[in-house]
Amino acid sequence: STGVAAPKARVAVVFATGGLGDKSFNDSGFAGLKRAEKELGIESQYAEPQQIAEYETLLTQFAQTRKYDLIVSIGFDQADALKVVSAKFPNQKFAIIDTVVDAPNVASYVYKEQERGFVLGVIAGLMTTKTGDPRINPEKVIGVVGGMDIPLINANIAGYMAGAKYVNPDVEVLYSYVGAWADPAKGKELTLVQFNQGADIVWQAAGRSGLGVIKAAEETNHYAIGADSDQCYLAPKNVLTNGMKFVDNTIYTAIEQVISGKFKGGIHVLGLAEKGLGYTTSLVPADIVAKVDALAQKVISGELAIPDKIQDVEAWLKAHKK
Amino acid sequence: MWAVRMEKITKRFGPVVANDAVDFEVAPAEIHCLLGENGAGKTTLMRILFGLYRKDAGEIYVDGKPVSFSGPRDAIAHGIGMVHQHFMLAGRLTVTENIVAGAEPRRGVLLDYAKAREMVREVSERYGLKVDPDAHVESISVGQQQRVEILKALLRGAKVLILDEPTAVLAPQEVGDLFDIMRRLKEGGTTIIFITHKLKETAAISDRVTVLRDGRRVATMNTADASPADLAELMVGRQIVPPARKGHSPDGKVVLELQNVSVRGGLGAGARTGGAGGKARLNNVSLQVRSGEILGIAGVEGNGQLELEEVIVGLRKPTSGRVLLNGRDITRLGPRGIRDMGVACIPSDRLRRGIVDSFSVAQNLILGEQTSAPFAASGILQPRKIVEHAAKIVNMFDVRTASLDQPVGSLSGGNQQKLVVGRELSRGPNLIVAAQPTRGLDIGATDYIHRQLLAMREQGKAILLISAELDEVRALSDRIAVMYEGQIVALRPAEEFTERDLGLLMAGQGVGVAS
Amino acid sequence: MREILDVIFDINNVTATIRMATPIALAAMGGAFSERSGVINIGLEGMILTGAFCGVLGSYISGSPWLGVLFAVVGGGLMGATLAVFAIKLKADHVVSGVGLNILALGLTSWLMQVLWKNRGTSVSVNGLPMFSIPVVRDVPVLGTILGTHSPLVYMMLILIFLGWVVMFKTPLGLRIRMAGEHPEAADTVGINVHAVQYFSVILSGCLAGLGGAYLSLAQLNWFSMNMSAGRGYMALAANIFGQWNPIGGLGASFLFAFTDALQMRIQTSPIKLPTDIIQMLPYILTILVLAGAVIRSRPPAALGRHYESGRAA
Amino acid sequence: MGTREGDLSRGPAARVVRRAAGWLARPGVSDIAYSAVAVLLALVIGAILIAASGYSVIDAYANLFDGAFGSIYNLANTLMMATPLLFTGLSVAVAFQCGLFNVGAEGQLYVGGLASAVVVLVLGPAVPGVVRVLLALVAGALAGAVLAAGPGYMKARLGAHEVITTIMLNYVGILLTTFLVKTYLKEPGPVDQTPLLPVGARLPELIPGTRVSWGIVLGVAAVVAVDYILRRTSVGYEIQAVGRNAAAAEYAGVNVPGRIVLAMVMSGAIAGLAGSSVVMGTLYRFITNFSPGYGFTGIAVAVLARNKPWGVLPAALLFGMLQSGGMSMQLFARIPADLMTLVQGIVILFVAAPALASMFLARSRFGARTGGRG
Ligand SMILES: Nc1ncnc2c1ncn2[C@@H]1O[C@H](COP(=O)(O)OP(=O)(O)OP(=O)(O)O)[C@@H](O)[C@H]1O
Ligand SMILES: Nc1ncnc2c1ncn2[C@@H]1O[C@H](COP(=O)(O)OP(=O)(O)OP(=O)(O)O)[C@@H](O)[C@H]1O
Ligand SMILES: [Mg+2]
Ligand SMILES: [Mg+2]
Repeated sequence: STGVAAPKARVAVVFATGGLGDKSFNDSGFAGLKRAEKELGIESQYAEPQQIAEYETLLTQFAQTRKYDLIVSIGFDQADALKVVSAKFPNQKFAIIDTVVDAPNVASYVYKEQERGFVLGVIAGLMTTKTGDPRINPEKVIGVVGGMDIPLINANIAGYMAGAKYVNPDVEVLYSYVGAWADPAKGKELTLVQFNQGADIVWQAAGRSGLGVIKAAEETNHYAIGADSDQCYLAPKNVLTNGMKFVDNTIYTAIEQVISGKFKGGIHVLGLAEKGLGYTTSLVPADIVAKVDALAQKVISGELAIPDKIQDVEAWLKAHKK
Repeated sequence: MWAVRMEKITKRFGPVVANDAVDFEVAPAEIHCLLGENGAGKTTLMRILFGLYRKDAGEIYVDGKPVSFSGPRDAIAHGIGMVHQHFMLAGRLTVTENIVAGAEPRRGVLLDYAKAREMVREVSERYGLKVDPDAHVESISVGQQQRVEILKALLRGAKVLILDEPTAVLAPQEVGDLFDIMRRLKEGGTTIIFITHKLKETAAISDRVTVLRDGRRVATMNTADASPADLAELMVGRQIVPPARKGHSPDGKVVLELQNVSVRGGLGAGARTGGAGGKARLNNVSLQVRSGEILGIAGVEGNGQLELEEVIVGLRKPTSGRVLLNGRDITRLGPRGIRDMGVACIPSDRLRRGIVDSFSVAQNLILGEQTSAPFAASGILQPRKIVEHAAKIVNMFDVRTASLDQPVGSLSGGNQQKLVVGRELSRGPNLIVAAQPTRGLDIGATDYIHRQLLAMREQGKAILLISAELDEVRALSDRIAVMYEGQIVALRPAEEFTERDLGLLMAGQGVGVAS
Repeated sequence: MREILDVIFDINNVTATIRMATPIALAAMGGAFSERSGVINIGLEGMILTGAFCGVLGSYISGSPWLGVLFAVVGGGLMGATLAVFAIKLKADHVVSGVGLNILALGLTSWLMQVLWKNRGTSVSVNGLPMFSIPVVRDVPVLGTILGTHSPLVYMMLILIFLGWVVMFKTPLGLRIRMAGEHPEAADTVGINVHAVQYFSVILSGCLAGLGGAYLSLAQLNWFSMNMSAGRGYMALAANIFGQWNPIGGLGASFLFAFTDALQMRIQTSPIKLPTDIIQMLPYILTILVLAGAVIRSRPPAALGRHYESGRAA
Repeated sequence: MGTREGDLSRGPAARVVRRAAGWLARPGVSDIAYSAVAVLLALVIGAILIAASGYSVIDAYANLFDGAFGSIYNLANTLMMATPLLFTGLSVAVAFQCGLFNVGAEGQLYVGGLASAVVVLVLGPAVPGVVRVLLALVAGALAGAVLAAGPGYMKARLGAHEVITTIMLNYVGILLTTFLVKTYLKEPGPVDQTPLLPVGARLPELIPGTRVSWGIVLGVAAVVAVDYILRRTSVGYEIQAVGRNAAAAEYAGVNVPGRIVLAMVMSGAIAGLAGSSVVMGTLYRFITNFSPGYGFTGIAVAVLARNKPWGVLPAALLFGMLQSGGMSMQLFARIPADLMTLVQGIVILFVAAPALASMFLARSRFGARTGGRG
């Protein structure tokens, strides 16, 4: 995509150790980069480290060349490395996804994961009562399978629980963790356990392990909810909706801002309002779409502030009893 | 026409010339004895004949036809069978499995175990070689294991049977049985090549004899024409005179005392030694060994000797009874403590327990002393001292090795044994437990070790000699105890036993005569 | 208390156990064959991974999941052959060859995935194996839930384990394999071609692990995902040892591992509230406790890991 | 025939010569030559793969070399990558010397790393940095040792196979540290990790401005120490005796169970230090799931080193080189990381197979000089 003419900008990306092909934020970030190449005429370079210890080296190697207009770190575990490197190269512009590095030359993009969880919880909590649907059973149980028991995933789960119980206090939310991001077979088994316990809608927040969630739903004819990108194609009849995280847009916008000279360091908190997160309507019935859109509006307007810790959900529900 | 003719066979192992243009012929249906010192190249020559080693030069003829073996399979196909010096048996497999492996009877795709068992029973009855076809090889006695080896060869239709030191591990009774078998085989037309270090056996069984020395053939003659003394001289290049023994003083200090020691089977050390079964292995054994005497334990192997050895060196705790050393109770002391009290031990199973074969000669010579002065000072090894010590022992005990850094596993069996004996005797012990100390050794080395043991006796050491070798027990012991089925069935001064007495007692007959 | 018992005795745990044990048990049996013949097999992980990849590749090319299974078996077998060449012919240390093979398999499959499907993480979806229901059994109350409906590979696994046991302990070949691993010289001196037996066993080992991989990628799922073996090869290694180098023992150990894992998964969504990390430790702790309690003295084949060269070449 | 060589061992000169040869075999010159040839062969295969995939081989290998050695910074990078592998390789090698296969270095390095972090953080600034660092290292070693002692004890007393127990304890070590960090030590934020270790209580940079820490010096010191223990102490002798022939060792009065436990403890302690070196010298904090499998790679390092302490050094450096060079290859020659992984696997296989190198050497003139082997 690089013409003979000088590129508009040069961008380097250091991906997270999961690497490309995670069908999650690495891939999404990569898509944003490719789109920027095509639409903005930039030139890009990227690295896929194998271990945390490589981050600092790679960032340094990119920065040392002094030819990149923007260097992007994907993933929260690059914070330490970027903090060091951004201090060493104060004139270099950096961006980081999913965590905050407090430096004037770093733009930090973090997402209010719980907002995405909330809207998905609303959808699932309403959907599980629609027993006319062959994929829905009488029990009011829904589930979520997380990759690992970490704060980022737990913010999603907290929002999901809050959303489901907010619209349907009787609903029970099951959650469990695979303990790995790349074990889809295990993700599937965990989902089957949840289905056996009466769940009929399970959201996956487990990277590639989560693909097993969708497989389980397809095989047993239940609903799955996709994550990060539109995963309906994996099981068109069984993916109810997707919790979207627009890392691609984030990176694209950041690049755009660099080109237009609007780039600014600092913290950018992205949620539904900023269109950093979202959901697809896919198989969601129209009445539920209407309800969830309305509630999303309340989140966007700030009327509803969603809890990001599982242990805070109970209290939040009490405070927000309708 | 010779049954087997080997012509100008040469085999080198690195710098070592194990066989140097050896000529060797065996007539059909003869028993041909192959003699030679440890390391003379007997096993090597036979392994070449069996297709296990590839010769560097020379020709082999079987029934007059030149043959070339690329492996034992070819040799077996030509009717050659071999019973190896170190048994080629898988301990965890059964007798039947070991015998039929490679020539299994089949029923469809399955191994026909019933038929296999039947075959084993049939051959074993035909040749009078009794074994339990279903026993695991590791749980039967060495004598029995040897029968398994012979059966293996016979089942494959061996016309030429090589027996590499078959008697080294057999009790006198069993040797007699083996000779009967050999004679029967010979009558049936089987040619037998028989390797031994015992000239008595050569005389008793063989028709002709070939002597190897330093990898060369030095003589082939009719056994009838060769006196044992001549043969000995041909083998070692000097005359062997049995050592003289000074008189016995029966009232030395009691060094070792066993009081009513019993060991019942089960796990524990038994699991490690491979023996199984729940019967009493030692039954109420009491004995004393005094300083300046050699107490010989005679008995067919497997009658409790191993357990006795293990109890004394602390590897096994008796189920009842006490062991005293210089009056101190050592029953529960463990091997370390017992060694530290001045007990030296030549284990019956030198390969498994006496040496670490990937360690060097020098390293092996401090095994058991690795924490003691002068080889270690506050936990740090002293290479100078260790090497000096190794050089001394290698010299004194005539251990033949290319260097002190050589892994012991590459030494010949005889040299390994000399190394162990040298190590143990040089520790300055006050009790020596010598279990089968000359097994597999040539007459020169045997003579040497006998002299060493006697010298220790002169120095006032107490010596417990456990041996299946009647001649050895009789030649060295002041007193003899006979073990049978875990019990001491007789314990008397050596001169009160006749050879016949001993033989009967060892076979479990004449228990009534026990004192 | 009642709730805890409900969790433990949930019949679905047993069904899940059978599913999750399948790839481990197959690979463990592979390990049993390889190691009984004297060749240590640390490469099971890579063989599973390769099998999983080839399975998807076969189904992708042909459209038939059964051809995919065949591909998986052949692919695993090729990995086995590689290990055999290095460990037997080239006398490489068995352990390090296995480790090398695992790394090789990871690199190779991820690399080929990019070449073929332009994606490192997951392949395209292919036709997977349909489920199979045993007509009468599926209607029996408890048994039906446990055994009634599974992937055909699950039933195949159960049959193969039994056949493997027969081969190992009831056939001439099995005897030769065991003899080669116990005492290669002895095998050699009765005319058994030790190396041929070892080649056979190690390649078979790869085929079985490859089949285990096919179970992951064509039965449990219908696509390949980078590094999807996710440590199952190591679990198989442990299961094989736990099972005393016996296919049926290996199956038992795989059941133990899989059951504790199923239990762990079930507990996560049960009223028993414990930190996730503690719950996830459960299978491993339980395994250690069982091992300690069972007092199984593992006794490997006597010549395991040794290079055997008959004296001919010496 | 074996000759009598007793007289060879007399005289001080002969003794010196013999001792120089080492009465315990060290990796000989030939070992190194064969390994070097094997690496070259593997790189040739890698080149074929790279070329077949449509990349420039020269570009690739120039970047590999440059990334590994091209500048002080890159060289330091190689050393940084090698540091944890030096420890884990040594750890596995020590256990092997006692006949034990420690597959558990991975779990041990996690507990070691966490223990070091805890000590530094708990002691606080009142305690001088040097003391904190030293105590943290001790704690790291101790923690690793404790986790390894279990399998050692179970092996020695119950006969439980260490491969099973160490594999299981890997998961336990990783999950346990995660649990502890989350519950007691978490720095607020999106990552489950401890707070940063204060600058004064880290392993300092060995070459200022680069990323290699004193950890590598520590690693070399560990190699020296282990080599000394194995070759020159009674305990080391006993450990090896147990590894080579436990029955003979037992007969000779060696406390076999004790030595098995001790070997595992040593192995675990060294693996624990692998964790400490990364936590205190590279990441400057404990991060959950930080290891990309240093413990497993350690197995390959150990066996490439033929389980000899000194062999671990070049083997770990080889891996460090492949990793840091591989990074540059990926970055500047655009070779995908997976191809590098592939080449790494081939290198391991080839180096493990001396026969391959000797077959190759036998056909070249070089072989005539070094002679055949194996
Ligand atoms: N890369 C990006 N991807 C998605 N949203 C972005 C991105 N960059 C900025 N935004 C969001 O778009 C909106 C406009 O951003 P911009 O930085 O231009 O405005 P701002 O008001 O100056 O930013 P801020 O809200 O951080 O002060 C903000 O809500 C910001 O959070
Ligand atoms: N595989 C081998 N590798 C190296 N050297 C060997 C090998 N086999 C035998 N030798 C050497 O060849 C020589 C002859 O050994 P051989 O085993 O044939 O002797 P032997 O006459 O059978 O002795 P013994 O009576 O002790 O059994 C010895 O020096 C021995 O060390
Ligand atoms: Mg419902
Ligand atoms: Mg011999």
